[in-house]
Amino acid sequence: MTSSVQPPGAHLPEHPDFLWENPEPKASYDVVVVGGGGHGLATAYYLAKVHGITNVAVLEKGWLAGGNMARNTTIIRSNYLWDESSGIYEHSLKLWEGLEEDLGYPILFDQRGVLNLAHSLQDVRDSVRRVNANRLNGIDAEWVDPAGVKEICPIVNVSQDVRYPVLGATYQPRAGIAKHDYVAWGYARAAHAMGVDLIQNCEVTGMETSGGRITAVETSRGRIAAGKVALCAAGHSSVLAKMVGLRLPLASHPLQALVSELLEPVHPTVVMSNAVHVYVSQAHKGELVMGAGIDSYNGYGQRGSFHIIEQQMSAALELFPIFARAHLLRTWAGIVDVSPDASPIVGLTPVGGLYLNCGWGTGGFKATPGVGDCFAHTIAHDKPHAFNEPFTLERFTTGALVDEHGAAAVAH
Amino acid sequence: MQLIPCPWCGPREEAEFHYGGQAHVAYPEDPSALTDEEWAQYVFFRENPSGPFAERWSHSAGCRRWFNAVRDTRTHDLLAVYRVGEPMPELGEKDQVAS
Amino acid sequence: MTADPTSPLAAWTDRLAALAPALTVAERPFRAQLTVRVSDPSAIEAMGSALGVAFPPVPCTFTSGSGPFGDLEVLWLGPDEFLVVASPGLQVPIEDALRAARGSARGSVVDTSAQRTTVVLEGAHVRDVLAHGCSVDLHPSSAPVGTCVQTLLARTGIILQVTGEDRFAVLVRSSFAGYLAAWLSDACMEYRT
Amino acid sequence: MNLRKPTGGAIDRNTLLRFTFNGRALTGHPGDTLASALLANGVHEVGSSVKLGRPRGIVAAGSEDPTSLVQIEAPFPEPMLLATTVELYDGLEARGLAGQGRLASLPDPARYDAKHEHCDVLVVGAGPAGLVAALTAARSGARVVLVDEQNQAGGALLGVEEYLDDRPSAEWVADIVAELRSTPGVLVLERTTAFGMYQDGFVLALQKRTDHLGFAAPASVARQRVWRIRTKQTVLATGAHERPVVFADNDRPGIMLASAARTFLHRYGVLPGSRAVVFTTNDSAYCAAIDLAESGVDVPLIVDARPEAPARLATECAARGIEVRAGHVVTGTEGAGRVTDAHVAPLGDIKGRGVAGHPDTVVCDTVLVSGGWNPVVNLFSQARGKLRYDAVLGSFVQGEELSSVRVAGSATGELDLTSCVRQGREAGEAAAIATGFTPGGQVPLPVSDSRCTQRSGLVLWRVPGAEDASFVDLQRDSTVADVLRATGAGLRSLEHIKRYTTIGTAHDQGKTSGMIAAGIVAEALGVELADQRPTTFRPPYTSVSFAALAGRDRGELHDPVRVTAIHPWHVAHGALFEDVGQWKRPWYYPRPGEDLHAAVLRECRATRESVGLMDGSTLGKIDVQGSDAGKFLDMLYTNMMSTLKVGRIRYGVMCGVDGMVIDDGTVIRVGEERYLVTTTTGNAAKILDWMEEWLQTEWPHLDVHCTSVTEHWATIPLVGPKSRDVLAAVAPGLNVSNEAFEFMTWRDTVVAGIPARVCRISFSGELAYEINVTAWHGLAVWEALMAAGEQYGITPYGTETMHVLRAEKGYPIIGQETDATVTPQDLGMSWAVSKKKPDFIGKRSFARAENNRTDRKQLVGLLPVDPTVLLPEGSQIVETDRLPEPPVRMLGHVTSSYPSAALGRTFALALVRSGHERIGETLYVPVDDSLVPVTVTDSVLYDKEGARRDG
Repeated sequence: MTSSVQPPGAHLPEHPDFLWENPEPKASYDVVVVGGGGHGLATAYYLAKVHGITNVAVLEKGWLAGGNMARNTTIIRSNYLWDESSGIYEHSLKLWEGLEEDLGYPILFDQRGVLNLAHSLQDVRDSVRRVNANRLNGIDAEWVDPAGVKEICPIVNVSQDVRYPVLGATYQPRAGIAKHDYVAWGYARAAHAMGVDLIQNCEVTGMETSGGRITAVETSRGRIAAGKVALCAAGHSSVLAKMVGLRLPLASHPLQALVSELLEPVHPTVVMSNAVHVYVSQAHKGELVMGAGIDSYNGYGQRGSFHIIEQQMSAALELFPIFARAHLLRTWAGIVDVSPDASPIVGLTPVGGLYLNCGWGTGGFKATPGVGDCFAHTIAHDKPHAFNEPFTLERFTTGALVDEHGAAAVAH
Repeated sequence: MQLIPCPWCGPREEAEFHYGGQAHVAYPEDPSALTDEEWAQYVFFRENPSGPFAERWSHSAGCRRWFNAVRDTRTHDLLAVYRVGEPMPELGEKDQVAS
Repeated sequence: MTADPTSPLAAWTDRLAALAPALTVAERPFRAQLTVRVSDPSAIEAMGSALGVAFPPVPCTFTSGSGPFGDLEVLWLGPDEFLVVASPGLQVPIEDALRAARGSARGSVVDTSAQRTTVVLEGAHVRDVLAHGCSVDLHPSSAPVGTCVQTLLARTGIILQVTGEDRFAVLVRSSFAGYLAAWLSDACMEYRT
Repeated sequence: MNLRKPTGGAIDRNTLLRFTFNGRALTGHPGDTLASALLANGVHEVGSSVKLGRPRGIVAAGSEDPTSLVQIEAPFPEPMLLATTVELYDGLEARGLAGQGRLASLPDPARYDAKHEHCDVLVVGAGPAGLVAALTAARSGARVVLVDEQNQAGGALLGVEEYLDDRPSAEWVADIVAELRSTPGVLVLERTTAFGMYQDGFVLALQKRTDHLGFAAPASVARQRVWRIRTKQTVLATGAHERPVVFADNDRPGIMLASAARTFLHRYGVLPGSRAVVFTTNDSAYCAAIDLAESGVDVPLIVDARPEAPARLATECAARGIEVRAGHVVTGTEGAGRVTDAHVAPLGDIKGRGVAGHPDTVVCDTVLVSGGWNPVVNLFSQARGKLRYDAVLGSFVQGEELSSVRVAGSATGELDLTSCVRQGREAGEAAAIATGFTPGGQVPLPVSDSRCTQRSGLVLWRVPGAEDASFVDLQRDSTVADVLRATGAGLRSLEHIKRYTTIGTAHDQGKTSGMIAAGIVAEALGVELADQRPTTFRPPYTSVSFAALAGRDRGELHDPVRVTAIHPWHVAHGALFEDVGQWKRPWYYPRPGEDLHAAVLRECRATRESVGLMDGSTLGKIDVQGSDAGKFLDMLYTNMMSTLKVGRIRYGVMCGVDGMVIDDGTVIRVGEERYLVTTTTGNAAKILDWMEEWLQTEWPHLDVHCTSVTEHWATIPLVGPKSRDVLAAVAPGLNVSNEAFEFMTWRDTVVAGIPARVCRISFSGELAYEINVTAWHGLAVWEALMAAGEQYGITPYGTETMHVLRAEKGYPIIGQETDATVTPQDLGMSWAVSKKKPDFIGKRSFARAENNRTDRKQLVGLLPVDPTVLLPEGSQIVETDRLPEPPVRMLGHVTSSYPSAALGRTFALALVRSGHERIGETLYVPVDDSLVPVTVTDSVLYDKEGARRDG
C-alpha cells in the first residue's frame, strides 16, 4: 500500500539541534562585518572558508537574518540583461547549486524555473534581447510563447482577452527558490563553526577612523576595534556610511510581500511580471508567496501602504484567476536600498579598510552566495573580485552605469 | 496608506500623490563649472536618513502642485508640510532634519 | 460631407440611462471648457467680471452664475488654475474675452473643451456609488454643494463637483470616459433593485 | 449522537438546514456555525494535522480557533475556513482538511468590492465596551462606525447567559444597537472584521456580506467588501481570547477552551460532550463547568492548578456534584479520534516545573481548558502602539497611550463586565471630545448579575510531561520539545524560535499559541517575559481572500482602457490593437487571409505609393504659453526652440539630467509666446509632470504655463504622395502647394468643414500632413478623409506600419531604440544637440568620461546578407562568424527589424558598439543555432536624399 495519507507537511527537513553560540563581543577583530543578514553571514562564511580569516565578528542590531533576509520572496535567478549583472548573478546561481552540500544544511533549493512574463510588444523585444544576451553569456534562457507558458505553468491565464494579455515569457529552468531562514542559518552555523562570532542585539552607532583608515566601530555593546569593516546593511547602508561622512546614491524604500495559507500544489514554477508588479511562487509547505511593487517613498518603518497590496492582488488575479479564494494570511515589508541604475555597489570606499556592499534593491537574496564570495575576496585582497569590479561607487561619477531597470517603459 | 495634507487641497490619500525625493536640491547655477564628482552628487546622490527627511511631493491627481514635507522615515509620520519657496518650518529638537 | 461631432460617451447614452433608478446618469457633451492659468488678483477679478461670474476664491470649490455668456461655472483646479465651463459653442468668444480681461498679467488661456466630458450623476445612492471608488469624504458636512475636487475615481482621475443635494458632476478625460462609464455601470449594480 | 439541547441558544429550531461534512449528510439550524452544527451532531474530529497527521478538532468558538480548518466544496470551493466562523446554510458541503486547502479550478463567479468610509470615531468590536463606546460617541453627534466580526452584536455576551439590569443581556445589546442604527451618521457593520490598522487613522475591514446566504446569495451583491475606513479616533474594544494550558496529548478532539464550550452551549444550544473534565488556572472556567452541569453535562471534576480553589465557586460546584481539585493539573489524555480519559495529578510547584504523585485517570469525552485570557492587542500593535507584558495576566497589553487610538474593555486585560463597560464609555467620551464633539446623554452602566466575579488566575504555560506530545501550536504540530530544541540550538529571539518551530505561522497567526510560546521560551531561557520583545503583529488580523482585495479592479476594470475618438471606426474595420501604456492603438488592419507581415507590407506599399492615414491622437500634446516659454523649452530640449519662427515646426529631443534620451517630438510655434509640444504616447503625462516639476520647483520665476491638450485634439497623419490631393479635396480653403505650405510649417484652416490645424511634418519621409481637429470631430474628419481618398485607394494603417516607415528612414522610437542608456549622440542626432546654448538639461552629463568613449553603442542599420532573412528583434550582435565559449562578447542588439516593401528586402536597426565606425563591416547575429551575416549601414535606408518629402 502506498502511503497516500502522508501529511503534506511531513517531508520538510528539521533544523539541526545546534546552530550557534551567542558570545560576548571581543575587543578586537580582524574583520567586523556590519549586518547579520544573508550577505553579512555569507561574507563571514567565505572569509573564513576561502581566505582563512576567522577572527571575524558579524554584528547584527536585531536578530540574525531578521531584515530583508527574513522578508524576501526567495526567488533565485541569474537572467539579467547586462554582462556585468549576469556575471555576478550567474556566479551566485552556480554557488546555489552546490550550497546545500557546501553548508551541510537543507536549504530547500528547488530549481523549479522562473517565467518572466511579457505583456506588450516592447516587453517581447526586451525579453528576447535578454534571452539572447543570457545565452551568449552561458546562462540557460528560453523565450516561450503563451502556449509554452501554459505548459510550464498551467494556471497562468494566457487568454488574449484580458487587459494585458501574456504575449510570452522568458524562462530560466535553473532558476528557483530556496528557504530563506535555512539559508541564513546554514551560513551562520557554518561560519560559527569556523570561529566567526555572531553577535546579535549589537547596533553600530559610530565608526572610528585614523589616517583615512577605519580602526573601530562603536556599538550598543561597546567599542570593537577592527582591522577591516565590511558593511552589509542593505536598507541601513546610508545611515552607516554617513558615520564616516560617506554619501551613497541610495534611497531606502519599503518593499512589501505577503503569504497565503497552505494550499495543495497548483503552481509548479515561479512567475514574475514586471509590467504588472507581481511575482509569485508556491513555497515548500504550499503557501503562495508574493511580492509587490516598491512603495514610492523613502521609509525605514518596515511597513508599506496597503493600496500597493490591493493593486498587486488585482494584477495577480488577472494572471491567476484561480487564486481568487486563496487567503492573505500575513503581509510584511522590508527596507530595500535602491540605487539609481538598479544595480548594486560592491567594493572599496575612500576610507581605507572600509568596504561597501549595498544597493541590491530587490535582488539581494538571489545574490547571497555570489556576493558573499566576491565581497569576501574584496575584503581579503583589498581589491575587487572580477565579478564585482563593475559595481563601483565611482561609476556614478564616470557614467559607467549598469542600468538594470530593463528597457524604459516608454512607448511611441 | 498615508493621509497627506496637500497645502492647497487639504488631507488626501497617498495614492493621489507622486513622490519626488529629497527637497531643496537646487539645480546647479552653472553645471559646466562643476567637476564630474560634483555633477554626480547633484544627479545621483541624495540624503537617505532614518528619521526626519525634507522631501518633495506632488499632488499629482489633485491640484498638481509640488510642495515640500518633512516626514519621519522611521514612522512615515508627516511632521510638516510647506509650499515651494517657503522655508522649512521650525521643528522640535528630536525632529531636526539631518543634512 | 457631414461632420457631426461625436461625444466620448455617445455610445453609452442608453446604457447610462438604464442605470436609473439606482442613479440618474447622463453625459453633458460638448460643453465649452477653458483652462485658465492666472495668479494676479486683479486679472482674476477682471476675468470674473468679463464672465459675470467671480472666480472661486477658495480651493476645492466652484462658482456659478450667469453673464454675457449665459450660465457658466468656474472651477478651482489649483492655486493658479481654473476651468471655465459654459454652454456648447461658446469656447471661442469666451477665450477671447478671458484673454482680453487678463491683459498683460502672466498666465494662459487654453481651449480644452474636448479634453474632458461631463457626466452628471443624481440620486439617493450617488454618494454610495462614488464611495466605491473615491476616497474623498463626500458627506455633506465635508463636501457641501459648491465643492469641486480633483481626485481619483477608482483608476481614473476626475474633477468632481457637488452641484446639488444628491447631485454631482464628474469631469473625466475623454479617453477615460469609457472606463468611467463601465465603472459606474458596475458600481450601480447593487443599487439597481 | 445528538448533543443539541432541546431549548436555548440563538438558533431557529423550526428550520432545518441540510449540509454535508466529509460526505456525510447532517443537519443544523439557522444561527449555527458549521462548528456548532458538527458538535451538535457529535462530530468533534474535523481534520488532521499538517505534519504528524494527528486528528484535529474544535478548540475555540470563534476566529481564534487553531484547528477546525475546513474546505468548502459547495456552493463554491474555498480553502481553509474555520468551521467556527462559517455560518451554516442549506446545501453547504464541506470537508475537514489535512493542513492544505484546495483552490477551485473554475473562475470564482462572485463579486467583490470596496467602499470608502469616513468617520470621527471608529469602534472595533461590538461587545459591551464597544457598544457603549459607540453609543457614547454617537450621542455626541460624532460620525461613528461600529464594526464587529460576528453576525450580531454582543461580543462576549453572546457566549454567556447573563442578565444586565435584570433582563437578558441580549435585550440590553439590542436596545443599544437599535439606538445606534436610528442615529444619523452612525454606521453599524456586522460580519465585518477590522483586519488592518495603518497610520493616519486608516483601518481596513472585511465585511462578509453574502457568505452566510450560501446558494441563495444574490449574484449582483458583492460577496465580500473591503471597507477603507479613514477615522479620526479609534476605540479598540476587541476583547480577549482565552488561552489554553499546554499538557501532554493536549491536541485530541474533545479538548477545547472552557469559554468555547460555554459559547456553544449558550449561543447555539449545543453541548460539547457528555462528560467533561475542566482544567483551569482561573475562575472563569468554573462558570463554564457550572453552566454545563446545569445543562445536563456530567462534570465530574474541576482541576485547578492554583493551590487554593475560589471558595464561593467551589461551594457552588459542590452543590452540583462537581469535585474541585486544587493544586492539580491535567498531565495527559487518552483517546483516538476523541479524548476518552484525562490524567490528573498534583502540580509540584507553581512554576510548573514538576508534577508530584501518580496521576489519576478520569474518564471523559471532553476536556475544557482555561489558562487565562490574552487581550486582543493585534490592531493596537499594528497601529505601532507599544506593548507591555502584564505578569498578573500573563499576557501582553497596551503599553502606551496613543493620541488617536484608545483601548477599552477586556482588550485592556480587564475582566469585570462593569469595568469594561465603564472603559467603553470613557473611551467613547474621550474620542468624541478629541474630535470636537461634546458628549451628551451619558449611557448608564448596567448592573450585572454575573456570579463569576473574576479574579486573576495563575500564569501557567505548560504542565510538565511528554514534551514531544505537548502541543504549543496545534495547527503546526509544534511541541514544547520543538521550543526546547530551538532554545537549545542557541536561539534567543522569539522571532528565531517562531521560525525554527513554525509556531504562530499558521492560519491563526498564533492567536492562542503565541503568548504561550513566549512564556515557555522565557522559562527555558531563564529570562523575564517583560524583557522579551514580542513578535510583531502583522496585518491581516484574520485572513482575507485575494479576490476581496482585488475588488472590482478586475477584467475590463482592471486598468482603464484609453481610446481615441476614432476608436469605434478602428473596431468596426477589423483593426487588431496594440497596448501602448493604457491606450489601445490600432496595430494593423488585416484583410481576410492576411497575417501581420502581409497586412503591413500592403499598408506600407499603399502609403509609400499612394496615400495612407493613421490615428495619431494618442500623441501627447502640451500647450506651453508665456513670455519665457522659449527660454524654458531651450532648457528642456537639447536643441534650440526659442529661435523657431511663428508658423514653423521643429523636431526636438529631451534628455534627463543624466544625459540619456527620455523623449522626442515636434514643437510648433503657435505665437510669439505660445508653443505646442508633442510627446510620445507613453510619455505624455510624464513629460507634462517633468515640465511642471521644473517650473514649480526650480524656475518658478519663469513666466510659463503648461496645459495638457492631448485629448482635446484628434490627430490624423495623412501620408503619401497622394496626401496633397486628398487634403486639397477636403480643405478647399488651403493652398496645399509646396511653395505655399512648406515642410515643417503649420496652417490653421478648415478640413471637412471643421476648423483644423494642419502640420506639414513627416515620420515616414513621405509627403505628409498631420491634421488636428477637436476630438469631437475626429471620427467625422477621419471618415471624410477616407471618402476623399477612396479614389487613391487610401489605406488606414496602424502602429506596425508606422514603425516600418519610420525605420526605413532611420528614425528612432524612444523606448524601442533607446533604453535609458542612449544619448542623442548615440542615436546619430548630434545635429539636434545645440552647441550654442550655455546649458540645457543633460548637457553636463555629455562631458563625462563614459559619454566620450569611442566604443559607445550607436544606432546603425543592418542589412542581412541574405535579403530574405528577417532578424528577430532583440537579437544580439557578435563580431566573429564563430561563437567562442561563453561568455561571448556582444556588440549590441537589434532594436527593430522588418521586411520592407520599399526596399524589397529585410532590414534592421541596431545599437552597435562603435557602430558609426563600423559602417560597411560584416557582423554576425546569432539566430537559433546559426550566425546570420549582416552588413552594417547608415541608419537611413530609404530615400537618403529626402526626395519624397515634398511629394
